[in-house]
Amino acid sequence: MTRTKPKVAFFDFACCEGCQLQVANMGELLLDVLGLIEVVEFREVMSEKGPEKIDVAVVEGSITDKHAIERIKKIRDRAKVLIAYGSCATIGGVNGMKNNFKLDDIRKEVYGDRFNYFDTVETKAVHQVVKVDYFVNGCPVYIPEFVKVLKAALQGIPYEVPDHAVCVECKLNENVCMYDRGVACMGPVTRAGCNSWCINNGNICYGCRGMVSNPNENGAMDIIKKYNIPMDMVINKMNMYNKCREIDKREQKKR
Amino acid sequence: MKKLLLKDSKYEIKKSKIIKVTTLTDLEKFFEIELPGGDSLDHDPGQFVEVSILGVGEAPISVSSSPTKLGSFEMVVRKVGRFTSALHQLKEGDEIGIRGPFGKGFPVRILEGNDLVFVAAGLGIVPLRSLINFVIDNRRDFGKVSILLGCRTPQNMLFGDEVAEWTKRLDVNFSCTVDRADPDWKGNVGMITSLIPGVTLEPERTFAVIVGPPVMYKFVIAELLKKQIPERQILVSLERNMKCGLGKCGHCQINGLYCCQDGPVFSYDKIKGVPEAL
Amino acid sequence: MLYNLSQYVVLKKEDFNGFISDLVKEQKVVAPVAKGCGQFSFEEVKSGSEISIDYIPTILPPKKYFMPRDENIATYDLSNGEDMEPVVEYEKMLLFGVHTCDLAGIQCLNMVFSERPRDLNYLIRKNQITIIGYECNFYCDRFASCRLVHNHSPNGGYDLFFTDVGDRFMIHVNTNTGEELVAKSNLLRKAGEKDFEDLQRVREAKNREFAKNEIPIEHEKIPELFDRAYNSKVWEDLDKRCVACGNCTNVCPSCYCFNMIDEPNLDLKTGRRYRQWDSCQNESFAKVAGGESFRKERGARQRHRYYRKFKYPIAKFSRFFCTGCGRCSRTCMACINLKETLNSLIKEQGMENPEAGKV
Amino acid sequence: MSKRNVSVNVEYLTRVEGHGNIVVDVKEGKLETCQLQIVESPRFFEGMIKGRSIFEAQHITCRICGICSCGHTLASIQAAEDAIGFKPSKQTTELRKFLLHMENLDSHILHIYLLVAPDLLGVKSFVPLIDTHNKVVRRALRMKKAANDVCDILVGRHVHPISSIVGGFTKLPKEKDLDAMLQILYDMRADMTATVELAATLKFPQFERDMEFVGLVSDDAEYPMLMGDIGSTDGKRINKKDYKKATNEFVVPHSSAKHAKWNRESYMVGALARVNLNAGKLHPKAKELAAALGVKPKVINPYLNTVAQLIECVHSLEDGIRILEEFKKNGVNQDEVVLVGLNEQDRIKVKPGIGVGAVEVPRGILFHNYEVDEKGIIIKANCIIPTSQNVNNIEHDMRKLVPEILDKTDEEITLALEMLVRAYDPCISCSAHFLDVKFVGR
Ligand SMILES: Cc1cc2nc3c(=O)[nH]c(=O)nc-3n(C[C@H](O)[C@H](O)[C@H](O)COP(=O)(O)OP(=O)(O)OC[C@H]3O[C@@H](n4cnc5c(N)ncnc54)[C@H](O)[C@@H]3O)c2cc1C
Ligand code: SF4
Ligand code: SF4
Ligand code: SF4
Repeated sequence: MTRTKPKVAFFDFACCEGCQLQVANMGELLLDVLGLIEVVEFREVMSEKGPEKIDVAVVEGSITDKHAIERIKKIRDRAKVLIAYGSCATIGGVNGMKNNFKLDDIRKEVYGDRFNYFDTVETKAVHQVVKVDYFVNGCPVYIPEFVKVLKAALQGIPYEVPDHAVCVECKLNENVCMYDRGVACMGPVTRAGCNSWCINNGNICYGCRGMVSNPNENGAMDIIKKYNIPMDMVINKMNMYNKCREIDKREQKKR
Repeated sequence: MKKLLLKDSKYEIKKSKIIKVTTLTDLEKFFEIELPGGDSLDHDPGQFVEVSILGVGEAPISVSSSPTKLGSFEMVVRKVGRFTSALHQLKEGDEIGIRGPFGKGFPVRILEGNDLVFVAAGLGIVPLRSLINFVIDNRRDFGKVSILLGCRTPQNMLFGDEVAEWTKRLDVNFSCTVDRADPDWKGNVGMITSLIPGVTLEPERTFAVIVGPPVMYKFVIAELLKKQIPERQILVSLERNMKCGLGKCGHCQINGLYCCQDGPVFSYDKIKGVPEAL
Repeated sequence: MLYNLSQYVVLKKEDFNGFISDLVKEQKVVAPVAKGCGQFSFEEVKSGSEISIDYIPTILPPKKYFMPRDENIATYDLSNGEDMEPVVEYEKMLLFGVHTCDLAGIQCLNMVFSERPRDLNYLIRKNQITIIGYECNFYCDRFASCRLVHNHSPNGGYDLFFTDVGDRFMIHVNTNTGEELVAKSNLLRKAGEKDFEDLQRVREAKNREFAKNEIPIEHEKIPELFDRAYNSKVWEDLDKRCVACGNCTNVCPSCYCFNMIDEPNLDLKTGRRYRQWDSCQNESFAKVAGGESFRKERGARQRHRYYRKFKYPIAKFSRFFCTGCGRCSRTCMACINLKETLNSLIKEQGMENPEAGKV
Repeated sequence: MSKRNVSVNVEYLTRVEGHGNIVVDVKEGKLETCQLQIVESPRFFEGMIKGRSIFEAQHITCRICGICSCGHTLASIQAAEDAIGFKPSKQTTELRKFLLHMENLDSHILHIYLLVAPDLLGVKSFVPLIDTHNKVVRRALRMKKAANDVCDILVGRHVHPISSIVGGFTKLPKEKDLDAMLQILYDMRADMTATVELAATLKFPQFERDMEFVGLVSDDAEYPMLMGDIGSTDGKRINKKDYKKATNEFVVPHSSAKHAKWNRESYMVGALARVNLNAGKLHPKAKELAAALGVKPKVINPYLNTVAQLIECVHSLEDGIRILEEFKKNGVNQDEVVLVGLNEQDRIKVKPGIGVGAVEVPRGILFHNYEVDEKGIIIKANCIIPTSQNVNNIEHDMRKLVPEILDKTDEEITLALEMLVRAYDPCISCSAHFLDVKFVGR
């Protein structure tokens, strides 16, 4: 079966571009990937501009201003399949922290009395603006998972982000649990799929992959209380990546 | 780490061919499958197979054709996720892998000589069809046969042609109901349970066979019990998440029972005290 | 107790490192290693000094060697259609220092996978693993409950079995494989009467120690307890507390549920089919197409876990599948404690017997 | 000089990190506008980390930029430790230096091979090179991966490193890790030699402008990357605490990044600045290469920044190997592992204070500056990114360059300008993140 290679384009919105860099970090594996697809647009490493219609759009970054809203809508129209790529795109990521503040306050904080000059809107994840077909979570993305999603997209079948806790992978890696060291970890409420990357390296999980669909928030709070960890600190941590979840909740309520 | 090719693995698949694909509704497609060398599947009605698309995965799918059909078997698949979407992309001539048949099917030998009431709702007709056609092909071995069919709308009805045949037969009592009717619909409207009071039957020699979505079992069984059918003569086929088909992976467990080994067909008396079953 | 003199040999403690070094020369040896914070794991060792012989149950039980977390069961190549080759991957190794609870765990898995239809992948791999057991003379910690399920003393399942009797180990030789290991070593000597007396003394002390188990119910009454407790309030309490992280099942030596997954290589033509540990605590475990989940509530999932330890396997295998290792309680962040759960159920059902388990 | 009109308008400059436009307007031979516009939409990091614990600063601010996230991490940690008065151990400092080397290597390789080389080989991106120069592309990816793999072993990953935090490292390399990292780096030497050979054949545009270079300087014999004072080729030297005296940021209306100047109208930071300031302290092998390539400070052709990067690649590789070999000899003290979440543990004492971090990252000197209260909560933050310092200099370069090349076609002029900007390896996404701006002339 010979097929024409699907046309893939990369786009970036407000983000650190680290997830795109992860692609370059694949090393020679990248060439295998490039054997499967035709990259038609990738501003960070390419000068070429892609055609009007593309098969797959890989979108990085969150939507933070009006211009971005227009741009993402155009990209959606151009693309058969849209992959939200990296925490900023899938759950709002660190950009969501902006939503912790009143918009005008934070603009004033940064721009002083000229705050009206810079346009900014509530930070949103991509799926909160346009339809998303595949999610690759993580800050930055975990390459093995990206490859998995890419393969699923090329096979034309759905990919489901694991809906169980990071703890599952963490246990399988036989890490000493952070709670046993008296430190709060977001693992119990965060979606697995990163192979408990941070805990393997001695850090806690910060929740960059977003929350499991049905987290037992009360149970989690109980745990935290038991370990004598100040609540505001934990809420602070939860809000580091997951602030935009409130938008999903709000939308659900509307429906 | 050493690697050994494993003869006799229970995970071995039979490389089979799709010889016919028909689109039934928006979501359901019909597939006719030929095993290597035209072997017959040798299944009991109500059993299922594990269907493989390498690179995508496996799913348990009921055999929809009667064992009396030789040379190939049939199945109907609803598109709900990863595997089923991939299967829907396949065409006639494409290959798939088959493992099985698995599970306990309907106890055909026990049913012989008795009256039968079939109750099928929605996709339930798919596995039940294997038994209905078996019974029709061996009609004289059975007593009275009634078929009660329920579907959401007339358009949702699967196997319309075959159903039309059944309605014409004199040796089968057939009734049908839809949840929502369109102007052309002449039949019943309402829940499938509403058909049961109208069936005349001799409870002690009647076996009732029910297949449908999980929510309907309780209600249908209650109606049948009202008709005095003994618990062990009420048969159901249950669907659970299933990965291996070999009674190991744990997904299909219903309390202490394994749907893939102990079922999917159970008699009501066996599962009555099993809280997770219905 | 009946001891067969000829089945025992003795290793002096000062020769322990030498004994391990000899083993390492022959094959891969895995043994308990300290991970810090009072936790341990089975890892490959190169010398006896790496081993933490006094350890409490490791984070993951030895099942990780018997049914690896990711286990290839077939490779495929689509160049000529749906062609796959079932495979089994195995490694010869020696497992050193397995406590009796974990020996019981391995026995549970053996039963499950040799029940028909038999699982050849497991059975082939299992036969490549030599097991040296190690006796606990003290209760590991407050989480352990091996006494309750009668797994505190050895019940087979090993090739050699070590008991610390002071300045030396008494070693029970249980199989031909064990015999061969003994024959190869020149550090072992035949056991004498004095050694037996010491073993006896250690065992008696242990029995007294282990009788302090605080779960007030007779071993035989446990199935009845679970017959009665299906609709207990205790499960509602667990529902509120459990966060469904899946830790309890992943660390359990007798949990063996898995998923089957296909992974294509980047050419999308070749790839593998493998099975991977799954957990009945995970949200999607019992979900079927259409979104219905047959164990939607976390409490129901916890109940399922308990019933899979204390009730369902009794009917099938006449054996508790809880080995009493205490791992699930040790690891649970919500502090769901198996012994506490049992205690609450016992109390609720009025089945307390303070005399139970006393010697 | 021709009296022609030229209008260059490059919207969304490609092969740089982030969004920037080049706008040049020449009317009848006279340069009217010459701007590098930074149009990246601001992400308000400075506002976002206010009110957060100083121990979280690094985790968040390294997400300003994925390309030099190790650099941001280290600058942030340095500023944080400075603010709360914590002194890192010698082992920690050495490992941080090593990490910086790896990032330098990684970033320079990416820039040289994937971003600059296409220009010099006359193609639009590295993708066509896969067919025409397959070996070269493979080598580039391999080298990049190698630097990455080392970061993976050391700190979990290169993009947003995991185990490097305030106080030290949450995990330390074991014997086998040291061996693995060393092996990777030894193996990289062959590729590095090939890279050097390739680079010797590349031709860079001729263009010179006498300018000021700024970077870290120190009195010891080490090529300063992690520690030192702020120095200039114009002879000035100040303590990092006074960084604002060096950067003198001002705002121009056309750019969301601030501009900087010190002793002249503008200055340059980055590999070329470092080589110009500290060439004598390079690793002998890097010195050798510099001599072979005829690089003699002070080099005033900004296009040669790429060459300086190459020299630094050799330096970072060799000095990195040296650091690891020392660890191999003396061992790593595993007791120095720090537990994350120190704030929750109160294991490191905090006190109110102001701290500055000044670290040489691939694109030049990076400043982080925090003020914390007695609970270690951030009350003020400021970052000055290398690219914001360079933007002004780039514009001055363009102003000199455009008149010199007016006889060329529009495409050639555009390309020359794009290449100029790219030579600086600008990281535009970072430069627009910190703006506490007073707008002049708007
Ligand atoms: C005995 C038996 C007979 C069946 N017969 C038929 C049939 O004749 N026709 C038909 O269309 N379907 C049948 N099914 C259901 C079919 O197996 C599932 O729809 C299919 O496995 C879903 O796979 P997927 O990859 O497309 O969906 P996924 O992408 O895996 O998931 C979609 C949804 O289905 C659930 N699911 C996943 N695996 C299974 C599974 N093995 N069983 C049930 N739900 C699952 C998931 O939890 C999820 O909610 C049968 C199931 C069983 C157990
Ligand atoms: S360290 Fe975090 S992810 Fe790992 S088990 Fe503990 S809570 Fe879960
Ligand atoms: S461990 Fe947590 S923070 Fe780290 S990559 Fe995984 S989900 Fe993200
Ligand atoms: S249920 Fe808990 S105590 Fe029992 S065997 Fe499993 S992990 Fe051990």
